[in-house]
Amino acid sequence: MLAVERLVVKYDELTALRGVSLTVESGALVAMIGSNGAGKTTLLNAVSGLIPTREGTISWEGSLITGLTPDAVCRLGIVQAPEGRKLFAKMTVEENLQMGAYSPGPRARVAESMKRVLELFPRLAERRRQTAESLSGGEQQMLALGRALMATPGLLMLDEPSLGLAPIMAAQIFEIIGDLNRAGTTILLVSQEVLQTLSIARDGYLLENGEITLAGPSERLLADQRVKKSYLGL
Amino acid sequence: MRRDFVKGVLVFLLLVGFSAAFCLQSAGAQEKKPIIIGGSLPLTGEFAETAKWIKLGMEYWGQEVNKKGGLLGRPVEFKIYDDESNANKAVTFAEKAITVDKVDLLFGGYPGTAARAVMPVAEKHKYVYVSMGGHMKSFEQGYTYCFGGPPLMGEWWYEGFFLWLNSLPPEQRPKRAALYTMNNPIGASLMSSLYTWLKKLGIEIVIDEKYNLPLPDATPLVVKAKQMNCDILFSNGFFDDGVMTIRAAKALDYNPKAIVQGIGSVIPAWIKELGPDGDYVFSGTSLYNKLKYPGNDQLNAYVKEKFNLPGYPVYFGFGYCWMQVLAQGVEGAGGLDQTKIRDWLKSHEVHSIAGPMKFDAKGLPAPINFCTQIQNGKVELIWPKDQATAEPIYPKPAWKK
Amino acid sequence: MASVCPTKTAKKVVGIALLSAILLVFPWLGPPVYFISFLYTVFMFVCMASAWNLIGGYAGYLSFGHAAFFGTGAYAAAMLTKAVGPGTASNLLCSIPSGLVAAVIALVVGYPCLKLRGPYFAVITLCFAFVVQLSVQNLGVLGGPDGLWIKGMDLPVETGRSILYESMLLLMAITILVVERIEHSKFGAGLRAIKQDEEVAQTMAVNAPRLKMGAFALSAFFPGVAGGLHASYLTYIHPTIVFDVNMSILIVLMALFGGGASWLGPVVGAVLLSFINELLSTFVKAELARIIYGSLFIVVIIFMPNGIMEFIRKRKQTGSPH
Amino acid sequence: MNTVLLVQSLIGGIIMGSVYALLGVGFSLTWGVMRVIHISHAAFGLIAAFVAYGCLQRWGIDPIASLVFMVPLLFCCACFVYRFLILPVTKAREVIVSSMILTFGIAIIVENIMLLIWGPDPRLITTWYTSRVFIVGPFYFQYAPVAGFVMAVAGVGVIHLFLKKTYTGKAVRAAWQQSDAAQLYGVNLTRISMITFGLAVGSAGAGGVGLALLYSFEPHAHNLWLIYLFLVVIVGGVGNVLGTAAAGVLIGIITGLSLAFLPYQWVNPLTFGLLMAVLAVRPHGLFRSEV
Repeated sequence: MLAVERLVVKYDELTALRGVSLTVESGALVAMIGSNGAGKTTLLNAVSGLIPTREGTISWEGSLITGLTPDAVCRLGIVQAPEGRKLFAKMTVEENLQMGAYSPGPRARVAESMKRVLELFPRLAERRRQTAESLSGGEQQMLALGRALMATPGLLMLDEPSLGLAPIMAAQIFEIIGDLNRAGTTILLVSQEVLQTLSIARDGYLLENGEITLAGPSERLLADQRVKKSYLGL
Repeated sequence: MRRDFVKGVLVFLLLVGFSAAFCLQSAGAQEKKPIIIGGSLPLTGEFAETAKWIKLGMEYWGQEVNKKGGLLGRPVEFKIYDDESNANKAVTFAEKAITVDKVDLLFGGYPGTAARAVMPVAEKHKYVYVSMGGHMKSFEQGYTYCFGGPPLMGEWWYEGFFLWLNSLPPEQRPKRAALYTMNNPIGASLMSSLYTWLKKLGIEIVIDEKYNLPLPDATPLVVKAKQMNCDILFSNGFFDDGVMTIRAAKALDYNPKAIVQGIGSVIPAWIKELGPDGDYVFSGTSLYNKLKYPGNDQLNAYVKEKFNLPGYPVYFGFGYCWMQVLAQGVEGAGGLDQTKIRDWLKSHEVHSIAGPMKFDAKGLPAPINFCTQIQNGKVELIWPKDQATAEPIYPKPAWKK
Repeated sequence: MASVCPTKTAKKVVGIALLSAILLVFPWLGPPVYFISFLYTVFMFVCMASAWNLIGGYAGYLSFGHAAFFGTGAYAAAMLTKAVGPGTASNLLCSIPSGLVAAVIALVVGYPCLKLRGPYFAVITLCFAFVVQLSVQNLGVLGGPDGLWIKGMDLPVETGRSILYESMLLLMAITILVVERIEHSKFGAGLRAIKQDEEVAQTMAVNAPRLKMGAFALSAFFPGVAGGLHASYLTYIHPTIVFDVNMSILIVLMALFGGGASWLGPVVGAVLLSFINELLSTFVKAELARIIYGSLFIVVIIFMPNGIMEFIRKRKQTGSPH
Repeated sequence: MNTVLLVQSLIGGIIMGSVYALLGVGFSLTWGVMRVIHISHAAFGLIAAFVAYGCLQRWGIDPIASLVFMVPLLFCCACFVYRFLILPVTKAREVIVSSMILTFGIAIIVENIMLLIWGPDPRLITTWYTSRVFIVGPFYFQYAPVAGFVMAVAGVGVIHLFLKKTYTGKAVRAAWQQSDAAQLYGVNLTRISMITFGLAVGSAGAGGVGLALLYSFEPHAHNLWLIYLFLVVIVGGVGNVLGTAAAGVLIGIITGLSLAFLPYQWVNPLTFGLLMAVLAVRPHGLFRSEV
């Protein structure tokens, strides 16, 4: 279980998160919605240890992980598939997947995971020897997901997995995410695609201006007037 | 910003003040104190290897003089700056020695380009400057305080070799010459004597090439010389390119009758590093450790004991000899008046480990024409005949494989 | 910065006036010639580091070939004086067209070279300096491997050195003034924009190629003039002396050592490094002096990664928060 | 046309270029992966050359064999240098600039320590195979340079395979292409940088010994090596291992050709001029960076 309490993050003098608290229960699929610049990516990066925090705590399975380096966080099983995919562009699909399993734990099971991921994404299997930069947008997103799965995550944090994808492609990705969760992976999903996100998630948080302004089951978020107005355009 | 500026100014003034204080301190030299001999040598950087020997030679001279009661009854002391192999610095340090340290005497620097740059400074400040000079051109600038005692004169470098070659019956002389010369003042100054002598001896110049340092690869040079059947190879370079040429010649089994190497073969590293491959190479010199002039044996004994070398390296001798010449000028003039020293040197014969020298208006002695050949890992003098320590080995034996 | 406190301005003016006065009269107070010569070389390096900063510090184009412009200036001056007829005045005046020659050459090579970015630019300028040095060494017209002797300035040592000192001081003052003006002008802002992000600068209506060319030519002009003066100072020039790679590198180090962000950085860097190096050579054994000199760079960079002036500024900001 | 001369020149040039490439590969990696322009790279190579010389003189250990302990030694040395000198600097705003000044300082120190230990005299490595040749048709191949060439090929090959085949090598590439993502998947940047730097300096040792088989050397020789290093790396594309190798061969070919056809005094200006032209036409080197 991931628990974030009153987390504050600042870039120089700019405050990005002002005391954010949230929990992701084991086995859950939690959605985090909000507009551009609300601090969603900052939150994930803070959890991953990429950026330093000012105040508050982050704990995982009961132990404090605030201040750990990204590689240490990754070794605990908290895996982020970052925004913009951030693939290793000049490495092949296969190498990208291998890099996903870089930590000692997953590395021991690399062959097994590889088989599983390639079954999940047959397109990647076809393009194993191509460089990541030569893939199409959808394929790249699959690769990003696949790479994250290679790390056999205890918690998978997905940052805008459908960004820049055609609607059909996006729908497919969301479907896969739902399947993954049903298969047992705990997921924290960050997205601006509010409707699709909330439709597969059980719980959700609304992040606005660095603060959680709404939290609860997905249905309640979907029913909320503010969400309807600002994020669903209804 | 503003405070930065003020601080900058303060720091600057502070530094000026500091150095002024140092200057006053060092300028307070008085009588009965040692005679200070100052200047700069490239103790670090590209030319450090040669400067090291010059410095040791000078210091040995100082040691000797002090043992005998000093110069004019005063001990001598060196103040040597490191110019980092940078001629610009050599110039400022010469001025520093003259005007701040107010040295009594200036010593000669190295290499030729630095000497060329320092000579006008010495001249302007009216300080006697005994050094290797910067070849003939530097002595043709009308300087009156500069002496080559002995000079390192590219124009004379091969004189001895050619005189010896001239003594051979014409049919034994080589017929076709390959000239490979580094493109710098030393290389350039070698050329005129090469052209005149080769023409005089009827040797055809088949290849005449200059290269800029560093030489990337010597193989093509040797291939060309071999293909053109050149039976004498002039490798007019420093150590680095010199050893490359020799090694390529051995590898390609190129056996000219004679290999003449410019400057590289006169340093001890040639024999030490190249071993038997360095044998039979001819070179010129203006100083040699087995010359039959007084002082050489003593120097050799010192070097043997101290550095375990068979004879003193030529630059060790240079450092020693320049000081010897300068000291005779001082003693002859009976004081440290630079102009008197100059006039004495111009009008009297000096005796040094390089033999007797009488300087002309340019500050040069009569042309020196020693020729050396390396035989069995030793530098032997083969010309002039009366000084020779060994018979030349000619033609060069084939490479030992 | 906008509201200038009057007392501070006054202080600044007095400071500059005082410093200039001291520097101006210094050689005529009869100090040992060496001090005149040494300060002359300090001025020379201040001038070159400041000029270099135009392209290297503001625009972020690290040129490692500025000795090429210095050497070009020296050779141009040598040839010009030979043509015009040597003499004190003509020797000094010839340094100005020599600077122009250097600037023109900078324009010619700058056109292709300035299209390169970052380290690529550094390397191409380094190559350029080599090509020039080696070519001059190969060209008989320019004295070839023998170098050139420069006649003229038949003055007593002190007078000759003092005149060169004053000329170099003047050149340094002009250089600093020009660089300072540029720093606070649109030109300077444009150059800094280029350093930040050239693409963004382009979209903000900054004519990057033209600005860069201008800065490069100017940054070559002053070293060219300095080289012209230096030819008269040395009276013997040789490609290995005036096109020395180490000089190119030293200029860069001086500017960055002081901090390339403002005009003061290179000045402070050049002055400090010159003095430190001189003191080290005087008081410490050769190799050890070099080792200390090397350590100096390490210490400065670890503790003041963006140069001395930046460090002082930061300290001041945190020290006095108002 | 004089074929023998041409081929012989090309052989020499290519050997020279490839050994410079071996020295350059590590330089290229530190630059590409860590954004550190390591000015003292060649100086470390020179240390290896001096140590190899010493081992040969004292114990008769072949210079190439001495790499067995020299490379690990340099690796450890480099790790220290990285941890205590380079790492603090990587936090600077302009890493390239500050690393350059820093390592320039290191180069001065290393050079003068060598001067203190070994003195300024030039050294020349002489082994049993020096000046030995094998002859193929009209062409001569000298053992020592060929050994340098083989070493260069092997060295570049090993580094290439390391980067392509091992997990650590892939991490090096990943960290360079996408340092954030690499960290997110468990790559410890500091550790990877240290390994890269150590490896680079270790390979510099091999390169230094390779050059010592070709040329004589003295404590200041690294300055000259550094210039060629820059050329090889820039032309080859920063961070591109095989590109560096290709650039080395290319520079060798240019040198060889000009030695065969031009007056020698124009060989160096032409080499540098041609490289300028290459850069002007292809601003990022002939080969794109691709690790």
